[in-house]
Order: sequence, then C-alpha cells, then structure tokens
Amino acid sequence: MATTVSLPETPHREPTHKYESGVWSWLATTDHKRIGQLYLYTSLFWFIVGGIEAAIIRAQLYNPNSHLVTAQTYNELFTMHGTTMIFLVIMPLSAAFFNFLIPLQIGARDVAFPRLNAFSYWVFLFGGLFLNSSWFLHAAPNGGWFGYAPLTTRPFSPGLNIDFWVIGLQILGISSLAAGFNFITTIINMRAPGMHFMRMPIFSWMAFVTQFLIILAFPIITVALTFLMLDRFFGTNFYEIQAGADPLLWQHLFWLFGHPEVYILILPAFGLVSEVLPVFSRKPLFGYPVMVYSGILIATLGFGVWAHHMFAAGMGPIADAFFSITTMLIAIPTGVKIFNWLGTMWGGSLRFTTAMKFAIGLVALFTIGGISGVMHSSPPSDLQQTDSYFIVAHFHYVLFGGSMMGLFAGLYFYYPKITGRLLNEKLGNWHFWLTAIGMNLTFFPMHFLGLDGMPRRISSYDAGQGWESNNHLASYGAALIVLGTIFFAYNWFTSLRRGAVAGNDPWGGATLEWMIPSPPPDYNFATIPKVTSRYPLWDRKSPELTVNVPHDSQDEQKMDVKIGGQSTGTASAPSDTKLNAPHAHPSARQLGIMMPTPTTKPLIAAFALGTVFVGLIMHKNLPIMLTAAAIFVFSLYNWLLTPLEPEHH
Amino acid sequence: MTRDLRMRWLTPALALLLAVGLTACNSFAPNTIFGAHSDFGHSIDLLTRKLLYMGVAVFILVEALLLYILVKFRDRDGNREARQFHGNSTLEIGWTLIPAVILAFIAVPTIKTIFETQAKAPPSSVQVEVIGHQWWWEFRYPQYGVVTANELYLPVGRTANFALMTKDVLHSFWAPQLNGKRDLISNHVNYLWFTPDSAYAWNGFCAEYCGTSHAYMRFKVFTVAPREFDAWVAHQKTNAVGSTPPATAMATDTGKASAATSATAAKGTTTPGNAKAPPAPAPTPVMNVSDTASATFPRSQLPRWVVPRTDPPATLTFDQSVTGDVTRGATLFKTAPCIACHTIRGVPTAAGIIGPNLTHVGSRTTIGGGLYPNELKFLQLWIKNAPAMKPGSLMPLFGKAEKGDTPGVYTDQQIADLAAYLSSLK
Amino acid sequence: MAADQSHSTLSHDEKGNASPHEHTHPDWGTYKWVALILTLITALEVWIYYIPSFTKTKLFVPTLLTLSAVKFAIVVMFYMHLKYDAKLFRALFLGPLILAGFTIVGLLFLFGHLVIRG
Amino acid sequence: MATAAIDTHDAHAGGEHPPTSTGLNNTKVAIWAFIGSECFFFASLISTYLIYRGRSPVGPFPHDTWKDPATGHVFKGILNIPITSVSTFVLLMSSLAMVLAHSAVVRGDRKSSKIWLAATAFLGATFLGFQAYEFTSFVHEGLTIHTNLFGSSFFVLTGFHGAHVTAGVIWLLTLLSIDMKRGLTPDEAINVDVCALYWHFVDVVWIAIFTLVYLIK
Ligand code: HEA
Ligand code: HEA
Ligand code: HEC
Ligand code: CUA
Ligand SMILES: [Cu+2]
Repeated sequence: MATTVSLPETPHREPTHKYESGVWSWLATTDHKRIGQLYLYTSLFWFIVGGIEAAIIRAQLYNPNSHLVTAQTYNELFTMHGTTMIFLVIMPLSAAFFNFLIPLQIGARDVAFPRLNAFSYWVFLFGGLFLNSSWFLHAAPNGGWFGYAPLTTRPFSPGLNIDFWVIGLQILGISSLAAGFNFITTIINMRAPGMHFMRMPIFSWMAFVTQFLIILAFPIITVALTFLMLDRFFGTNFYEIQAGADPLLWQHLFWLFGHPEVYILILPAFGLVSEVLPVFSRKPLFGYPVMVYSGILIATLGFGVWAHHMFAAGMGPIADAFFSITTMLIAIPTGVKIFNWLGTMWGGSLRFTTAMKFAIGLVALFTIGGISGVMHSSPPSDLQQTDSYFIVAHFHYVLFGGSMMGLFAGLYFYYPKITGRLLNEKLGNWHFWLTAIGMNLTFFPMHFLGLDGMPRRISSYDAGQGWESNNHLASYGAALIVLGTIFFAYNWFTSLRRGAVAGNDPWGGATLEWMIPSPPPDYNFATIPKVTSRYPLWDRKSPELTVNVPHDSQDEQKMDVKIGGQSTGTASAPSDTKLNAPHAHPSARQLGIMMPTPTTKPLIAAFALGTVFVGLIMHKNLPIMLTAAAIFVFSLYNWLLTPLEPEHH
Repeated sequence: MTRDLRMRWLTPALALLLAVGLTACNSFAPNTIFGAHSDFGHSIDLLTRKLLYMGVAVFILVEALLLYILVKFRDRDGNREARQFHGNSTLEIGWTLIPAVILAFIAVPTIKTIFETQAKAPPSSVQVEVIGHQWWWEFRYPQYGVVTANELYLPVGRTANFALMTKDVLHSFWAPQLNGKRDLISNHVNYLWFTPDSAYAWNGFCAEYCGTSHAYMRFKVFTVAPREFDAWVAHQKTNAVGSTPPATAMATDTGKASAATSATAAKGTTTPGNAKAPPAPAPTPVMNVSDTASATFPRSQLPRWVVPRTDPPATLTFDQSVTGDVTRGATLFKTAPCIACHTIRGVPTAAGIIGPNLTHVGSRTTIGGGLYPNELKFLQLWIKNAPAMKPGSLMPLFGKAEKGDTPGVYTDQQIADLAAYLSSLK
Repeated sequence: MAADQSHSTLSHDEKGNASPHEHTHPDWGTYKWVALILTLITALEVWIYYIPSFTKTKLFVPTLLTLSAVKFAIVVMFYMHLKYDAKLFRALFLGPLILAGFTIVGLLFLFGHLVIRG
Repeated sequence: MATAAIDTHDAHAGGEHPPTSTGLNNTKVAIWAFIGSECFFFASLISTYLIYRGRSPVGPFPHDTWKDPATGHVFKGILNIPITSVSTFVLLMSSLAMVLAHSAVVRGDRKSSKIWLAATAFLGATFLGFQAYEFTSFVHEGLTIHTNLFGSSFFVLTGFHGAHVTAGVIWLLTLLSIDMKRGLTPDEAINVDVCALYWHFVDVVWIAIFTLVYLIK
C-alpha cells in the first residue's frame, strides 16, 4: 500500500513556528538526532572539565611533597574527575550515539518515546550542572567516586560536599533509567521491516545490551544512594556506625551497580568499534552472532562479579574464590571479541582513516587493561594491587584505552553523518598519535608505580620512594593528551564549516544510516526501508562484500529511498551552503509523515524535578521543594495528556 | 617498506615504544611488592609473577598478531582486494577454549593461595591490634600490654597476627614489602597475618581513602630479631616518666648488610662479624640489628626512604631562640589540654584516648602518622599548629597567635618545653 | 547460519507487516478462582504463623517461602496474564527477576544470613 | 512535481497506535522493562532489610520482646500480624478489582469499568490507610526511622512500597476520571492494561514483603 504525495517544486520552506528555529528549536526538540547532539556537546564539554581536573591532579603529582593544591582540593579533584568522566562523559557520550544512531540504524523515524528522550537529556543536563555547581560553593564532593560509607555519612562529612554528590548522582540516575526504558522499547519495537534481531547492526545490539545493564544496575545504586540521602538528611541508620550498621552494605550495593556500570561504559564503545573495523577492512564483521552472544554473556556475567572490588574487605576464602572465578570467566567472552576483531581485519583491505586508527587503538590498548584486570581477579595477588596505582593503570587502560578510544573512533566515523562534513584527516592523525602516545605515557608508568607500592588517592607522596620519575612521565603524558585534545577541538570546530562535504555515505558503510542524507532530514527515512540482510547497503552497493553472509536475496530493490522521485541512495550531496540547514530536504509534512510536535514540557518537567532536589540540599527548604514538585506533577500531566503528534485530519 | 609508511607509522610508533620503554628503566623501588619479605608475601609474589607471565604472554600474542595484520593487510595502493569471509566456528571455539585453559592455570594456584593465606593463624603468634584513626595508626600488643602509635615492631620468624579495627572510617593496612593489604572496617574485625623473614625497616601506608589526610596516614614497620623484640617490649612496658632514657637508645647500634646488598638498599654502616645471621632466609638485604642494641630501632641507620622528608608548611615559624626545658614541660603537661586526648603512662592525669599514646613518644622515629621525623623542630611546630602541619588533623592548634577555629594558648617557650619533655620520653 | 533464522520469532510476516498478536486473556471464571486461591494461601500462611510448634521447626521458613512464591507466580501468570502474553514479556520480566533473586541470595550468603531464620 | 512512495503503515494515524516490529504496544514493552528494573529496586531494599535483621543492638524488634536497659521499659514484638493480614487481603482483592476493570474496558462495558476502577483505587487507598495506621502506631510505641537499623530498613522498605501504591492510586484515579469524563474505549484498554500490570506488580512485591518481613521470624 502506498500513497502518493505531491511535493512542491522547491523543497525549501520557512519555519512556521518559533519551536522550529533558533534556540527554541533546541529547547523544544523531540528529534532524537538533535537530542543526540545535545548529549554530544554537553558530554564533550564535561570531558574538557574532567580533563582539566585530571591535568591539575597530574600537575600536583609531578613532584613529591607538592603543594600546588591542598589535600582537601586534591580530594575534591579526583572525586569530581572520576565522577565526571564516568557519569558526565562516557555515559552521555555513549547516550549521544544511542540517540543519534539507534533509530537510524534500525530504520526508525524516532525513538519510541521522543518526549521522554528529551526529558532524559534535560535531567542529565541539570544533574551535571548541579554536581558541578558545588565548585562555586567551595563544597565539591570529596568522598571518592565510590563514596564509601561511613566516610560519606554526616558525622564524617558534615559539609555540603557529599550532599552534592549523593543528590547529583541520584538525578543522573533518573536520566539514565528513563533513557534505558526508552531505548529498550525503541529497539524491540521500532525496527524496520525485515530487521529481525540477528540482522540488527552490532552497535545497536551492544546499545540494547547496555540498556539492560542500565535498567538493572541503576535501581541498586538508587537504593544505596537513597539510604545515604536519608541518613544524611533524615537521620536514618543505614550506614550509621553507632547504630550497628555494616559499611559492607554500601560496598556491596555500590559494586553491585559499579561493576555492571563498567560494562555500561565499555559495551557501546565495543559496538562502535565493531561498526568501524568492518567498513575499513572492507569485510563483514567476523562472527557476528558470537559478537552478539559474547556481549550478552559479558553483561550477564557482569552481575556476578561485583565483590572483586572488595577482596581486601575480608569476605572470607569462599567468597573470594567464587568472585575470583566468575571474574576470570569474563575474560573469555571479552577475549572472543578481541580475536573476532582481529579476524575481521584478517584478509581485509585495511584503510587507516582516523576512525580506524582509534578503533585499532581500542583493540591494542583495551587488551592491556583487560589483562591487568585479570591480574586483579586473583584475590591474594589483588591484595598487593588494590587501591594502588596499578588499579589506576588498569582502569585508565580500559576506560581511556577502551571506552574513550572507541568513542573517538565513533566520533570520527559518524561526524559526517551528524554534521554533513568530514573531519580533517591530517589533524585527526595528530589527535590520534598524540592521544595514543600520551595515553600510554600517562598510564603505563602507573603500573610500575602501583607495583612499587604507591597507593592511589594520595594528595602527595614523600620524596625518595622511587616514585618520582614515573610520576614525571605520567604528567608529561597528560600534557600530550591535552595537546592532542586541542587538535581534536580545533579539528571539530573548523570542520563544521570547512570540512569536505560528506554525502550520504563517505566511508562505504554497510548499514541503514549511510543510506540517507547527511545530516539526515528530521524524519530520517522518507520510506521505511525493508531490510533483507545484516549489511543492507553493501547488498546494494558492494554485493561482493556480502556474498557469504546469510540473507534473503529477494526484495532488495525495496531498499531504495525515494525522495521526490529520485533515489537518494546514490544522489549527490546537497549543495554546500544548504548542508546544515534543516530545510534542505522536503519537510515531513510535505511528505505526509507525522513527526512529534516540538514541546518544552519535558524541559519544564526535568527542571522542576531537579529543583525539588535543589530544595532538598538547601536544608530541606520545603516551599521550594513543594512548589517544584507541584510544577513537576502538573507538567507531567500536561505532557502525558497531550498527544505526541499534532492534532490533524 | 615505503617511505610514506615510515613517515606515517614508524615515527609515532617508535615514540610510543620509547614512551613505554622509558617507564621500565627505573629500578629504584624500595616499596616494591616483589620479593616480599614474609611467608605469605612470598606466596603472593609467586602468584603475581605467574599472573604477570601469563599477562605478558597474552599481551605479546595479541599485539604481535595485531601488528602483523596491520602490516600485512593494509591497503597500500588503494586496490587491495579483501578476502570475503564472515566467520569461522572452529577458530571461534578455539579462542574460547584457549583462554579458558590459560585461566584454569591461574585459577588453581589462586584458589590454593586463597585458602593458604586465609587459614587460621597459629596460636603462638604475636597478637597485634591495629586500630585505624583519621589519620594515624594505633598499635596494641594485648599479650604484652603495650600501646604505641604509627610504628610497629615485629619479631622476625614469628607469625604476627593483626586484628584490624577502626575507630572511625575505613582504612587499609599495607606494608607492600611485607604482605598484601587488608581493610579496617567499622563494626568488623578483620584479620591478616604473616611471618616476617628478614630484619629491616619498612614503609607502610593507609590504602583506603579515609578523608582529608589519607595521604599522610603512614606507618613504619621494624622487623627485628626476636630477642630485640623482647627488649623493646620490656622497655615499652616501663613508665617513661622520670626515667632517664636507656643509655643505649641511640648509641652503638650497628647494622650489617648481607652479602647480596644492593647499593640502594644498604644505608647502614657495615660492621661485619658483630651480628648473627638473619633468622630466616632473606632474599634481599637485611639490616641485622645486634643483640646488644637498644630497644629503639637505630634511627641513624634507617634506610633513607623510611625517613620522612616532608617539609613543614612555610608559613609556620618557630622562635629559634628559645630552648625547652624538660622539667618545666613535664609540669606544664600534667594540666595541659593535651591530657584530654593523650595518655602518658605514669602521668595519672594524662589518660586521653583520642590521640596517640605518648608514653614513649620520644623513642619513635616519626610523628604525625609517619609524616615528619621525630625531631624537636617538627615536634614544636606540630604542637604549635597541628592542623597546618597535617590538613584536617584532629589535634587542635596550640600556638598563640596562630589562626584557627579556636585561638592557641601557648607561647613558643611553653611549646618548646612541652616538646623537650615529649622527646625525653624515650 | 542457523542463528540467523532462529531469532525470527519476533520479526515480521512475509509482507513485512507486523501483525499485532491477539492474546486470549483469562476471564471472570479464572479470576475468581485465582482470588480464592490467593486468599486461601494467605490464610494458610497466617495460620501456620500462629502454630508455635511449627514455627520452631526447620520447615517453617521453607514452607512460607514456597507458599508466597506460589502466590507470586499465580498473580504474575494470571492477573498479569504473563502466561498468555508474548514470550518477550516473559523474558523482560523473568530475566531480571532471576538475576535479582540470585543477587538477594548472594548478598544474604555474604552477610552470613543464608539461613533466613532470624 | 514529484512524487514519493510511502507505505501508509509508516504514517502515524491519529488515535490508533503505530504498528511496531513485534506487534506489541510500546508502552506495554516499556512497562515490562520498568517492572524488570523494579525487581532490582525492591531486591536491594529487601536484601537490606534481611541483612539488617537481627543486627540492631537496641529494640524495639519486629517479633521479639526487648527490655530497654536504661528505662526498664519492655517492648513487645512490634509487628501486628492480624492487621497486616487484613491489609494484605485488601491489596489482593484490589488486584481482583483491577483485572475486572480491565476486562470491563476491553468489553466496552463502561458501567462496570467505572465501578471496578473506583473499587481498585478504593482498595488501594484502604491499604494505604492501614499502612498509615501501622506507621503511626509504631511511632507511638517507640519505633521511628531513627530508632535502630530495624526501624530504618523497615520504614524505608514498606514506605517505598507504600509510595508505589500511592502512585498507583493516583494513576487509577486519573483513568477513572477519564472514564467518567469521556469514557475509556476498548481501543484504550491498553492504557488500563499497563496500569494494571504496574498495580499487580506492586501487589506481588507486597506478597514477598508480607512473607519475608512479617511472617518469617
Ligand atoms: C570500562 C571499564 C572496565 C572494564 C571493561 C573492566 C574490565 C575488567 N576489570 Fe576492571 N575496573 C574498572 C573498569 C573496568 N574494568 C574500574 C573503573 C575499576 C576501579 C574502580 C575503582 O576502584 O575506582 C576496576 C577495577 C577492577 C578490579 C578491582 C581491583 C581492585 O580495586 O582491587 C578488578 C578485580 O578483579 C577488575 C577486573 C576486571 C576484569 C577481569 C575485567 C575484564 O572484563 C577484562 C577482560 C578482558 C581481557 C582479559 C582482555 C582481552 C582478552 C583476551 C585477549 C583473551 C585472553 C586473555 C586471557 C586468557 C587473560 N577491575
Ligand atoms: C572515563 C574515565 C576516565 C578518563 C577518560 C580519565 C582520564 C584521565 N585520568 Fe582519570 N580517573 C578516572 C576515570 C577517568 N580518567 C576514575 C574513575 C578515577 C578514580 C577516581 C577516584 O579514585 O575516585 C580516576 C583517577 C585518576 C587518577 C588517580 C587519582 C588518585 O588516585 O589520586 C589520575 C592520576 O593521575 C588520573 C589521571 C587521568 C588523566 C591524566 C587523564 C587524561 O587522559 C585526561 C585527558 C583529557 C584531557 C586532557 C582533556 C582536557 C583538554 C584540555 C584541557 C584542552 C584544553 C582546552 C580546550 C580544547 C578548549 N585519573
Ligand atoms: C583534641 C585532641 C587532642 C589534644 C587536645 C592534643 N592532641 Fe596531640 N594528637 C591528637 C591527635 C588526634 C593526634 C594524631 C594526629 C595525626 O597524626 O593525624 C595527635 C598527635 C600528637 C603527637 C604526635 C604523636 C605521634 O606519634 O604521631 C604529639 C607529639 C602530640 N599530639 C602532642 C600533643 C600535645 C603536646 C598536646 C597539648 C599541647 C596535644 N597533643 C593535645 C589529638 C590531640
Ligand atoms: Cu586511613 Cu586512608
Ligand atoms: Cu569490576
């Protein structure tokens, strides 16, 4: 069944509502691509902030007995650095990709709940601002990113510092949970015809798995944080030592969340790399089903290893042995992924674009972090490693060498799809090498520091411990990363205007997102494509690449997207000046596609919800809390009772 | 190899290698976890080495394969044909099984070591209660009735069984050269035990973040010959008050470095022939303290990395013209606010338990949680303004004219007297 | 590859159109029996709570756990019509439920409470 | 003039739900995911309660009597099983009312749908009334969230459950008011279904709490 829609000669049109242009178009947007970009820019901003914090840490540790910052400030710096990088950088940067890519990859016009999606973003924004506003009150959180009780309880941390942390994380949790339900529904329900689960692009798969980790792990930390919040504000006893509380409760709850969390941080990056490697090897992904299953396995096993962060806590030999074995088991599915990536490149025709380099960087560097992870998994041995710089080395290899490298690969790969232009490869090359060298120079010496007995989270160390030279190197390395990041930032902003025009498919991609213009029109697909294999675009453009891949071969022509009678799949890029204009394509209305109405209701609801927490931290200011809660409930009703799409017909 | 390739890959790759290589050439590592000097330290060492070899092997395998692929399959001239295949079950099963086998090889010794190191400590052990405080260590020897702070004495060759507890937040007890760490957890008692096998002085650290001065919560461990330990215990049991410090306290100690001495480790004078062999096999240099030596570890011969080098804050000054008087200090101390927090056995009024036991404070090598050497200069500054000497310190400032929450009460003269008195408590 | 096809249960029919499944829901007849059984089990639970000789035996806790598990299952299967609904819902619910169950048991073990008798 | 071929099934028609890849309703998928997530939420709360069971150094305790050494006051085991059994029964019956409300909406039987929606909300509110009574009487007997570990973990666990019931009652009342205003059509039965799933889940959590907290000594 098809309707024929007439289009006017010129597809350009003027915005008809204030929500369709300018700042309002961002504040009121429900478009997953715009929300994705909001996530993207916000998290890159926090990356700079978290990086500056790291740079100060490295400056302080450059010399022994250094007094660049006070002990108190140092503690705030590493707490905020860790918290920022995890909750305000890697998670939302991954969310930027979820938002931007999932609907494009699965052939949908938007996510299942577009307004909830906007709400998630605004809550996240509020949470990040809330957390960092503590700097201006000289009360930045200082309990470490895992905030062990009882240090974080009121008797030992009377100030506002921990209040900001507890409440900030609580707010961010709401954002992640809301987004989790949304993406799960989206992936289950919004796939294009023919895209059954085993044809879904691997990034979408890893994103799918990640959402489950989020919706199952975040409730646990929500509860743990709620206890702490109640203890701090309302005098309950959950972590109150005097009342007989057990500090291990916090630790177990935190790590029950915390370990799945690290896979929340890495799986999206794994997914991105699994998209990049095949394209630049000109080969399908090696062992797609196994890649899917190993992702699921990693996630599932991830719920059974949490206590490996507590080997020094004295859980007893049986628990130690159990968690040791389960932890080691995770190395198996992860190893499968590494080897399958190698298999993907094997026999390929490798093109070393910047995206590819970062993807290879992940394979090379994550492995190092993974191996040190396995070294921690042996409890007796971990007693010599835990809380030393050896751990710091481990997690920066997996987080920076893994997650960040993967996300950078994704950024270079998808920048053209997001902006319509390519990033400069030369600058990208500088960015990559400075980052890769700097990263190793920063974090490799930390292995030695840890093995040489340097504890982590120390604001300064004594001279003559044999730690000076490795700390020097680490600090130099951080400087290189800063330099690399400057290349990246410069590249990013100049390419927005001057980058080469990308066209639909600059890399020869295999999946649906490369079929549509860059940047895509707000409705993504004028016709929802029918999918016949895992690599729909290759089937059409480079069938030789997919001859061995299972797919049903009929109906391939349905892949065409026709806009204005032309197949845009092969159409040349829109002319230069109009590239970024939202009006470069026929409007959804002209095509008869119903898209959600822009609305600021989610924004209002998010800020009202956030304000309830602001009232809480202002010594439980009831007028503020109640007013904000009322506004929240009101805007929620207002939102839920308004239809998603404009009233019509 | 084309020139182009060399330019684009080789230079940065070499820089990368160089960067990593640089980091390994630093061999001065006084706190290294390798070659640990206790029985369980050895077991852990052995296990860690196994893990390390496994890790290095896997690392080389993966990275070499990766490099090979990158060189072999690069699309040099832009028209390389990719071989099209999308999987291989045999291979995939293979690289599922091989890691599993490798892991089994490390899992077995892991489990063995877990149960070995967490068995019950022998009843003949020296019992030590380790009590963590923000930010200092209290060490109690219940078998001997001895209480001290920040410095542990342990007999070589006898198992020391630590009962780990905390007065406030979590801490972690770690002397990397002796054994792994274990956390101190509120409302829990944790245990850790091992048998030191060489006599020496070691650094210890708090390894669990515990607040502002976590970095400054250090301690020292002195492993000494058993007889020496007994002498130390006997001395610690006496009341320091009014007793003249043992004549031997700082005098004739000699140390000997064993044959395997490395230049970095042996700082003591080597006076051969005067000492017995170390009681247990010593893989690395052992300072052997003579039988006749004092109950105090030879301060003059401490390895230099055990002596703190922290500078006191520049803003903190002390009138150098005053000299303290022990008797005046003793009189002052009896009624000073210090007694609310500190115990000095023999001074009936001084029975506070908030701060470290000062009975033999003069015989310790460090003060302030191992942050400063125990010298008059540092003691004076400490008493004058502890929170400036150590951020967040729970000991208030006492120096007149020092700024703080509550103004101080003592002139430099009074502080000098107190310091003189305290350092006389050998 | 076999895995490719095995997942087609959730996909589309040949026309590429998704057909909303029509589920048979239980009706009043079932509901009233369910309500009755739930009430009876609850009554039984409370009843055995008041038998001192039974509460002291080792069977008390397992019996209660079993009874409430049965109630739980009945509500989920009939009132939440999981028994009749799409398999996907079963996975969405049972997966987390089982993981959460393991977590509770694991935590109780770690805190030395594996025997729930207080 | 140009044309575009568009499958109508892609255009969202007003009122009816956009067809989905699985044929399942979006909101229903989301609510089941939400319920899965809630499993972990309540698992954490229940675990905490069980972990802290018997760890409070001071009473009052749930089942055992406790004599305050300071005042000599004797506290009996504080849980009131008969009252809670009744409130448990009320909540179970609310689930029955809920399924009847749903099936009424499906049948388009507006009269019964209103009755049963109201009944469900009423029974839920009754349950909350019991809980309010229970909480206040505990406070009078000397157990608050501050008193001991039992007090904290008990009130927070059952309080969170109560908050879920409250949200459910509000949801039900909203549906009821829509039903009264313009009637819920069989098309909209899905909205009731989703609410019902939530409601039953809250019931199911109570089944677990009732046994684990109240009955097991
Ligand atoms: C992206 C995040 C991420 C990822 C993916 C991982 C992955 C792993 N982590 Fe890591 N971890 C962290 C982030 C992460 N970790 C963080 C942030 C901390 C510190 C928290 C804090 O204290 O602040 C931490 C701490 C941490 C600890 C606690 C240390 C301590 O504090 O004492 C342990 C202990 O077991 C551990 C183990 C592992 C293991 C076994 C893996 C495995 O998943 C790794 C598996 C991968 C490989 C092994 C490499 C590839 C495999 C092969 C090539 C096959 C062949 C290999 C073998 C046979 C070995 N990690
Ligand atoms: C994803 C996570 C992530 C990332 C990317 C990083 C990145 C870095 N980390 Fe971080 N780190 C953590 C997660 C992360 N870290 C966590 C979880 C902890 C534990 C916290 C805790 O113990 O509680 C930690 C702790 C930690 C420590 C230990 C602190 C301690 O224990 O005392 C150190 C020490 O060197 C460190 C260093 C660095 C450095 C140098 C970088 C660098 O790679 C940073 C590089 C980034 C930049 C350099 C960007 C800045 C760019 C500029 C400044 C350019 C200028 C401006 C413009 C372009 C406009 N980190
Ligand atoms: C409020 C309690 C309190 C009072 C009063 C107090 N102290 Fe202290 N004192 C402490 C604490 C706590 C420490 C450990 C601080 C640390 O290392 O972080 C300490 C440490 C010391 C030390 C170092 C001991 C060691 O082995 O590290 C000395 C010496 C000392 N105090 C002397 C004094 C003197 C002299 C006075 C009185 C003028 C005094 N104290 C008053 C609490 C107190
Ligand atoms: Cu004590 Cu860190
Ligand atoms: Cu972990």
